[in-house]
Amino acid sequence: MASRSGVNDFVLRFANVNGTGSASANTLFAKAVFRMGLPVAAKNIFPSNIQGLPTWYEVRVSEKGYLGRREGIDLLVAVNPQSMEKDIRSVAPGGYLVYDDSKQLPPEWRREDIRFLGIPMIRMGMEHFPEPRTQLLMKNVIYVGALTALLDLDPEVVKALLHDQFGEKEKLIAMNIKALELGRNYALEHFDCPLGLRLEKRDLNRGKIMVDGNTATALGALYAGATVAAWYPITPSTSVMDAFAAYCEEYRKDPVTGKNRFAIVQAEDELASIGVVVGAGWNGARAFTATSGPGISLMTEFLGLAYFAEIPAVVVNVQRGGPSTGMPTRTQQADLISSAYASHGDTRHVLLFPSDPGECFELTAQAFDLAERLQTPVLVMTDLDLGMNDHVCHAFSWKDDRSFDRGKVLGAEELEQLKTWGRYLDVDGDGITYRTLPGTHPQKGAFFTRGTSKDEYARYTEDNDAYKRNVDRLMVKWATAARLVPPPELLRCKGQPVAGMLYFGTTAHAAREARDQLAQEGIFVEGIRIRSLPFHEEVRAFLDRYDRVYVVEQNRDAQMRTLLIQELDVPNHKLIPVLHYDGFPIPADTIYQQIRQHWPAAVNV
Amino acid sequence: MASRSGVNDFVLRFANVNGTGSASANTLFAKAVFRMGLPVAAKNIFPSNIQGLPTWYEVRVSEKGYLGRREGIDLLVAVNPQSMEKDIRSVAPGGYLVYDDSKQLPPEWRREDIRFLGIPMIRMGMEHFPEPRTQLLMKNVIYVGALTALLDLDPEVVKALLHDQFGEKEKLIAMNIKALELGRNYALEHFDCPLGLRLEKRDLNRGKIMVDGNTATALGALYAGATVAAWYPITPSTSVMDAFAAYCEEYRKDPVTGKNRFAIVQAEDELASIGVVVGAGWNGARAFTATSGPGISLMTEFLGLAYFAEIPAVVVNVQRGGPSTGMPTRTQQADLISSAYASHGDTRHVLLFPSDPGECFELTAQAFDLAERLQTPVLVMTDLDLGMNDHVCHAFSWKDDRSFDRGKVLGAEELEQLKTWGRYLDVDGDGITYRTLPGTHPQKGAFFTRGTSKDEYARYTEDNDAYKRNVDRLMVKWATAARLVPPPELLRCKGQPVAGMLYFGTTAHAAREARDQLAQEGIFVEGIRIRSLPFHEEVRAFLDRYDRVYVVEQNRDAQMRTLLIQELDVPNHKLIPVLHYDGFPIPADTIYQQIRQHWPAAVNV
Amino acid sequence: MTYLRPTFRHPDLPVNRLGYTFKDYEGGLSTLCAGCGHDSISGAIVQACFELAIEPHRVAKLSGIGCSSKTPTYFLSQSHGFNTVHGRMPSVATGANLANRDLLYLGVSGDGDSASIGMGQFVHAIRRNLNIVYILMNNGCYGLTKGQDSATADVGSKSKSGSVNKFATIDLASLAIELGATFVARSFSGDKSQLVPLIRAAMSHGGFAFLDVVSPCVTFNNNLGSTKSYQYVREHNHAAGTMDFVPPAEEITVRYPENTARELAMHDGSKIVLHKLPTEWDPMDRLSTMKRLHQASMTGEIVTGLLYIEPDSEDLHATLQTVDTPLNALREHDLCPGSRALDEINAAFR
Amino acid sequence: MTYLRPTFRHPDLPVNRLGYTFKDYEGGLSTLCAGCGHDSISGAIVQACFELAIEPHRVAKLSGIGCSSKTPTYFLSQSHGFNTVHGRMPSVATGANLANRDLLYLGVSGDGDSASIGMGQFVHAIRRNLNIVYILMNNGCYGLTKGQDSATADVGSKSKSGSVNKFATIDLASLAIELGATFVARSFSGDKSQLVPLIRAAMSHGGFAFLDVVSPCVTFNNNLGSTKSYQYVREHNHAAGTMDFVPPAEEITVRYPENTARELAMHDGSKIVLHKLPTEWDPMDRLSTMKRLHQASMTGEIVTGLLYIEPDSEDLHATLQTVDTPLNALREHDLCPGSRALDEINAAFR
Ligand SMILES: Cc1ncc(C[n+]2csc(CCOP(=O)(O)OP(=O)(O)O)c2C)c(N)n1
Ligand SMILES: Cc1ncc(C[n+]2csc(CCOP(=O)(O)OP(=O)(O)O)c2C)c(N)n1
Ligand code: SF4
Ligand code: SF4
Ligand SMILES: [Mg+2]
Ligand SMILES: [Mg+2]
Repeated sequence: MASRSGVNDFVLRFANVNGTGSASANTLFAKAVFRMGLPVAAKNIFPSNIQGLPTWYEVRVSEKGYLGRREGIDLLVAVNPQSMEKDIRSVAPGGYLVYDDSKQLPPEWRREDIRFLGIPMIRMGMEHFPEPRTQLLMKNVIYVGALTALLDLDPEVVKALLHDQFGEKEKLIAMNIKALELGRNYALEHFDCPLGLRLEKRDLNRGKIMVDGNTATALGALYAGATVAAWYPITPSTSVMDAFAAYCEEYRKDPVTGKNRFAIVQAEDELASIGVVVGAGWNGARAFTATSGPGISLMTEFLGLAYFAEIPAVVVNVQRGGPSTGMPTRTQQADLISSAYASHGDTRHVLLFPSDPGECFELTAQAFDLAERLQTPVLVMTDLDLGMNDHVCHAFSWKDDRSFDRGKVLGAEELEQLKTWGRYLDVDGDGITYRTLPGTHPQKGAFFTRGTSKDEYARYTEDNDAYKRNVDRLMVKWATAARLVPPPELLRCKGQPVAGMLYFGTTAHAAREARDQLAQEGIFVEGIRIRSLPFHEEVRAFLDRYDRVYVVEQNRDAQMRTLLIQELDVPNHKLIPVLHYDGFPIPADTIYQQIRQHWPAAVNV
Repeated sequence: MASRSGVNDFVLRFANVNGTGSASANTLFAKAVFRMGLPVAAKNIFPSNIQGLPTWYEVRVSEKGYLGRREGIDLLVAVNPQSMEKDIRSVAPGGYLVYDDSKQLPPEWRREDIRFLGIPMIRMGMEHFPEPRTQLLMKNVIYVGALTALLDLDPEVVKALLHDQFGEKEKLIAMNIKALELGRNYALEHFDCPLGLRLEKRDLNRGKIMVDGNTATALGALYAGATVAAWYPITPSTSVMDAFAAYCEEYRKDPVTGKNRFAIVQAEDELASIGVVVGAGWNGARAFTATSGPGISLMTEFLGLAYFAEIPAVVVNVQRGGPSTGMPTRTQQADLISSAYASHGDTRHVLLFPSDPGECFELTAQAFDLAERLQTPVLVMTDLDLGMNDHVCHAFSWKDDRSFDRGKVLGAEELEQLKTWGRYLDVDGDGITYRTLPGTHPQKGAFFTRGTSKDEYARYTEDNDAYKRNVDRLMVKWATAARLVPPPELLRCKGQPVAGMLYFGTTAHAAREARDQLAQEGIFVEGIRIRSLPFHEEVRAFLDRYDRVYVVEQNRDAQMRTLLIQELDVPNHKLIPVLHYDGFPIPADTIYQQIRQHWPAAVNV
Repeated sequence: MTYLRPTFRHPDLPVNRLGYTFKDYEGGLSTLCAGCGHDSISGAIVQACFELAIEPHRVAKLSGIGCSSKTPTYFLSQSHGFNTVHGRMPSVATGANLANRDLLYLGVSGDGDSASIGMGQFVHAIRRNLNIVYILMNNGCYGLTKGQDSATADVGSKSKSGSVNKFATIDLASLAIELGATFVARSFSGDKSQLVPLIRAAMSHGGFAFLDVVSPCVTFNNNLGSTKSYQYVREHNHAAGTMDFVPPAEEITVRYPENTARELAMHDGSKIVLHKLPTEWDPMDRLSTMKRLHQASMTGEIVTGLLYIEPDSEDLHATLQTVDTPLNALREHDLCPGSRALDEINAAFR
Repeated sequence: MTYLRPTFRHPDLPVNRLGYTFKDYEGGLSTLCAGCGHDSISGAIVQACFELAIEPHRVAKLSGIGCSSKTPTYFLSQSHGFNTVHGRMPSVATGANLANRDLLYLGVSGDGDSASIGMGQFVHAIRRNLNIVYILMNNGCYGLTKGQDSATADVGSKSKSGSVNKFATIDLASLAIELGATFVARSFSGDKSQLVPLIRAAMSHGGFAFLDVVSPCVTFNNNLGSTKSYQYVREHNHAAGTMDFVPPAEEITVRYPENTARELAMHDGSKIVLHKLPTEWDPMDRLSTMKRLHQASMTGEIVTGLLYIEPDSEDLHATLQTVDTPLNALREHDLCPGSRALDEINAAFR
């Protein structure tokens, strides 16, 4: 069988044991590819424990910029004996296996259709480094070294990265470079380098960065002026707060006193986290929390309060595999309904759907504006794939004259001038009413906030008409929200489109690739990437254009489709679900296959 | 203006202060009407506090059996000075006001279009009874006495009721009868009795009882063999557990030891309540909790666990006005989505919708069978109107040979015989797998229950295929559920139906009345009363029959309509929302008006 | 329905240091049952605020859900109030406090609200030493849901419905001390002369100030056999931790005999004078108080007064080292690092 | 992925009274970090069950979420287990226990699981005196979410990431005693000789038996500066509440000198022999223990051993007066009042 070949277009997988320092070596590899100017995507597939179980790291290089997940592994670096047998089976025919041959492989694991490239990584590590911990770590760098030769990964780029990473720590740098050279030389000596698969420099990453979504989300909150954050640890959202805390330490100290212009509370649970956010929002600070599915479930009651009492709150939901504790280290987009309609009674929450770290930054920042403008919770819906993996995206940008939209808040002077004021009086007709903050004015503007029914003047009432006026106004506000949220992004196609494809969040890359695959067979599909609930007017216009719209989502129950029907009342028969929900990021092929089957008559080019 | 008149067809309202004993006098009145063989509906409209605020009690008498709420008050009994002015305004033109004229009414409250019937109730109470507390209570009985004369309510029936109520307490009976006579005589002396509105005996309540839904629900749990109950007080569900506890005390004591064949725990909150239920269900006891909206929100995480770990649980959700704390003493059907899809991830729960106390009894009992058969949570969805008000319905019945369906539980002997067994292995192809209870067998059948992903043998796994197999099987189980749930009830019409009308729960009475109103104008509408989610096959057939189906529900967001579209994928354009959500029970007229407007061309008979 | 009191103001009403009259501290008409202990506590709050000359609008009132939690509508109508969700007031108060350290936070809760559904938040607010006056209106039952036993009901206490509580009581004051609360007092709604100074002292405390106020529920738990009835509490009240509160402006006019009084300086310059120390316990010694409370619980005594105090405790803001300016007053230039910094940040991701 | 141990059984393995070997009490292979304290506690549980000759299938294992809460998969594979949701194991255990009073309930939790999110349920399980052995694997951090401080971390304790905990610790043992728990012990995962008898005693207790076991997290909280590291605990462990556990079958073979030992009869006929009482505290006197614990917390000592016991406490079933037959074994005729009764009931609604 012919070996796989190709320049700048392959999938590589590292099979390691977690807790052995492999993550940094693998990232080193991916980052080096990025610095070679190539589009690259990296996905960490890790178990829900701390140490000693199999973990994988998948890198896709795609000059065309297809950065969704692709099935079929072209080259696998196997250093975990625990999973080796299964790992070997996972390589695509014609692919390569780079493995640790310090110990011999059982003959029955051999395959004829892939190439075995044995490197005694562990042995080399033991020979060249004294300490056991270093030996463990350096074997990872050894395989990166081998890959520089096997794939034409520029060793100078890797070295530069090591310098950037370790800075002044010369010893560490030297040790890593030694390991790198060991691996590289071993490969050059023992194999025909490079393999058929290889890398060539390009200049496709100009203006781009490579970063994980959670860091970007944290930066969004930092730039948007969030001062109060409360959270409870949960995978995969924890690193949002880790990053936020770290950036605050750097950028939010009072230069004179050294004191903090922020307050972060690790709360006792998610009910308390959202409680803190609601309290701070009520009192005029920008506040947020980050969590994942189980946390959202626990925040349900408070989200209802914030909706009905009209209090700004930002919640980042880094979705993971559900239901229940589910698959905590896998990805899904399955909290749409539970987030959109969180809480009993007629409640609706604003959702935002970033699709890459750049948007995590931007939409998180916008979430604070929206929450204060609309006086309601805004949920930033990312997922494990986006939040915890590094993605290539446009560099973050911020206009220095950008100001925060604090919404309709009356100050002391404005209160002085007002004759009448009602906390829930819709003077502007947009459903958004004027609020006041505690402590503003000695005589004016005090009111009582509650989760019960009230009249326009915030007085408790059980009057049925007053109740109805109030909840009807909330629907007016919802309509206003639809005008304020970020518009969708269209993905045009070259030919005359025969159908639409709707998607959101991390599905973006796979959707683009699938569109191109379909186009090659003459099936032209226009894409629309949703960025919010309520849906922007353009979404309706898009849906109206097509008889069939494929709704692509990473959950079992077609939850986005439900939201589309519920909110826009589009004919449901034209919304065709395209679903993927096994916990891995959606591959382009899944979308392609599911759409393709609807077009049996299409010309196969 | 002509006064309102009519036999056995009017609406009467009592306006009282809460905490003054008016409830029992008002119930006495309604119950007496019931014993006169007349269909009667009583609705208590009370504030969310304990004492001193206005409270109303509405009684509708309808020989035709229209027992939904009807607007337009024909006769108002006003004894609350606080709300008197507004109460007077609320009487329909031509109606009557029976009021306490111990103090004179301000002249500006007078109306020309209604008849004022002043009775010095408080003064009479003070004159004839020594103690202040008795005076307060007896003024209520005095107005009931007056009504016996004014409306031809049979005084002997009332007296019999007093005897039944007070049993051996002769003094109490005498006192009440004295008050009754006082009122009756005063009316006979001062007014032309009876008024145009009056009652005549019929025999329309054969085989019927008059009871509140919460009591019936409690009886359902008692008969179904619930042994573990955990709850946290919340209006309007509290009386479910009060009644359950009282019946257990009576019917569930071990005759020999006097010990309890039940365990009721007032938990520290709703999270704990559902936790207890899940634990007991896991361990093979029939267990349930009762709550309302805020409680459901708090139970969200646990409901997801029970769904995914497949544990039987019964939850009674007595819905009240939402969102948030909302209107705790008003009624709505607004927890449909939050209950059906409670929890993050792809979750779905079985819902049952009783429409009268008889069904509260029957469906609650069935809920336990379904929960154990399906190994999943079942939510019995009632509401404040059904749960806390007295309704006329068929007497409860129970077949003595009826046995509990405990579902697929393997005992020690069955385990002995099985070669292989997997907790989540779908051997029957219905998506329901066999479970075992702790302590069953020394070597066989032990397994680990968890909310994370697992394989067929209950082993923890992060394998994507195993995950998918499992959640796909849950959808097979969902389909099985659709075959096991109670079928809908059809409401045929005399003419050729032009449209369908779908409703559920407490809307039933108003729907029937609206159908008849529409039929009178030549608009024939067939009704279907849903009794469950997932929807029974017959629901789909019904929806297929019509181009337009009016979906009548007591919430703002047309939540049932969303469920119908999501679950059955019926074309959404044909489902036309008919909504009512001001916190009062839906009146027939609301339905009639909203449907009527779609038929401008209909013949007006 | 909220009934606002008529705003007519008599010109001769006495005013406090800041010129506010008593009426300026009142709220809407109460909708609680006539005689409810909670109303007396509201009254005591009004009086304490009047006496301390607090600016009403600089107070934020927060509560959970329950009859007790309704009271914030019935006092200080010039203050913002927030009736949150059941049992979760502490977290909302924490957020509010973090947003603006400059207001006085007054939390009101019930025994159901705090000892059952709210236990977790109660414990953790203490652990963080949140700067709040936390008033627990303790009637041993769930008033608003019609009288079920709460977790502070005593074993054997009988409610109006006749049911006898079978579970051990949770003594929240004792628990708070065990958890390291820095100000713990117990009082009785019927004893304003004790309650008002305690509230004033609590308001001067710079941390979590817990007041467990026994407050009979006349409708559901004021019967014979109840240990939270007016009668029972009056008979068993052992008002021992007596003290005077002396605001900064006032001089101590009375001199106390040596060894029977002790002065504590508070955060804001006011003073607490403790009496009768030797015969009871030492309110600055956690263990001595706990011992006293445990003894009392054996005998059915209700020990009231200032139970424990740590006058110079550090509150959450101190722990988190937040700036002096309220966080909600910081603006773009204080908070947003700007585009230059973002360039650096971007560079790290290249 | 669960790795089941090979089931091969050596014929010469020692067996206990019921004929079970040690292996019969083991579970799947642990996936915790090598050296994690939790694994040692699992080992101690296995040993205690083996020694007590408990029938494995008569045990129900319940836990919350966390590294600690994973351990029930790693012992007693012949027992049913339930890994519930984070912090809510106590309520699930309560339901399970009510359904079948005849099993032995073993609850496992972590300090994050119990002291933070689970605080409310922990407190109320104690209040109900639920009959359960509640083992807290206390590492002062959130292991599974990578090492954040938990509420049991000591002030000033440093984690591997270098962060220093700024909040007061919650001592769950002390709290449990304050709340009236009927069996409270503290131990150390590294001290099996102390831990195993404590677990055996706990299993014989007829009520809430709480074991706070310090259990270092080698990955995130075993560094210098941490007060939950192996080294720190070894250096500060003050094993004082020493005792022997004597099951009913065994005779007390050793005689103790007068006044240094005390025998307590347990529910199931076994005995606990307490040593060294005079010099430390009296484990039957709540206050003496609390005093000792508070003193220790000042000095950084970790006092381990049996801290408090109330041997003849009444559990929840006694309080609720449930029948002796497990509720889950009752059948239709025990439970359903039948149509005759329903006629009566109907009559009341006519
Ligand atoms: C989540 C939730 N559960 C239950 C309730 C119902 N509820 C309202 S008040 C209350 C108890 C109040 O008791 P307590 O705090 O002691 O206040 P009191 O009325 O006795 O002053 C309960 C259970 C609720 N509002 N929210
Ligand atoms: C509702 C919810 N919130 C957060 C989490 C994430 N989580 C998993 S384990 C854990 C903490 C575990 O700490 P601890 O109980 O001390 O156990 P350890 O790992 O230290 O043994 C958390 C916060 C979760 N599973 N569920
Ligand atoms: S029910 Fe009790 S607590 Fe509530 S207002 Fe009435 S007396 Fe007060
Ligand atoms: S992370 Fe810590 S607690 Fe978790 S398994 Fe590893 S050592 Fe144990
Ligand atoms: Mg109370
Ligand atoms: Mg821990």
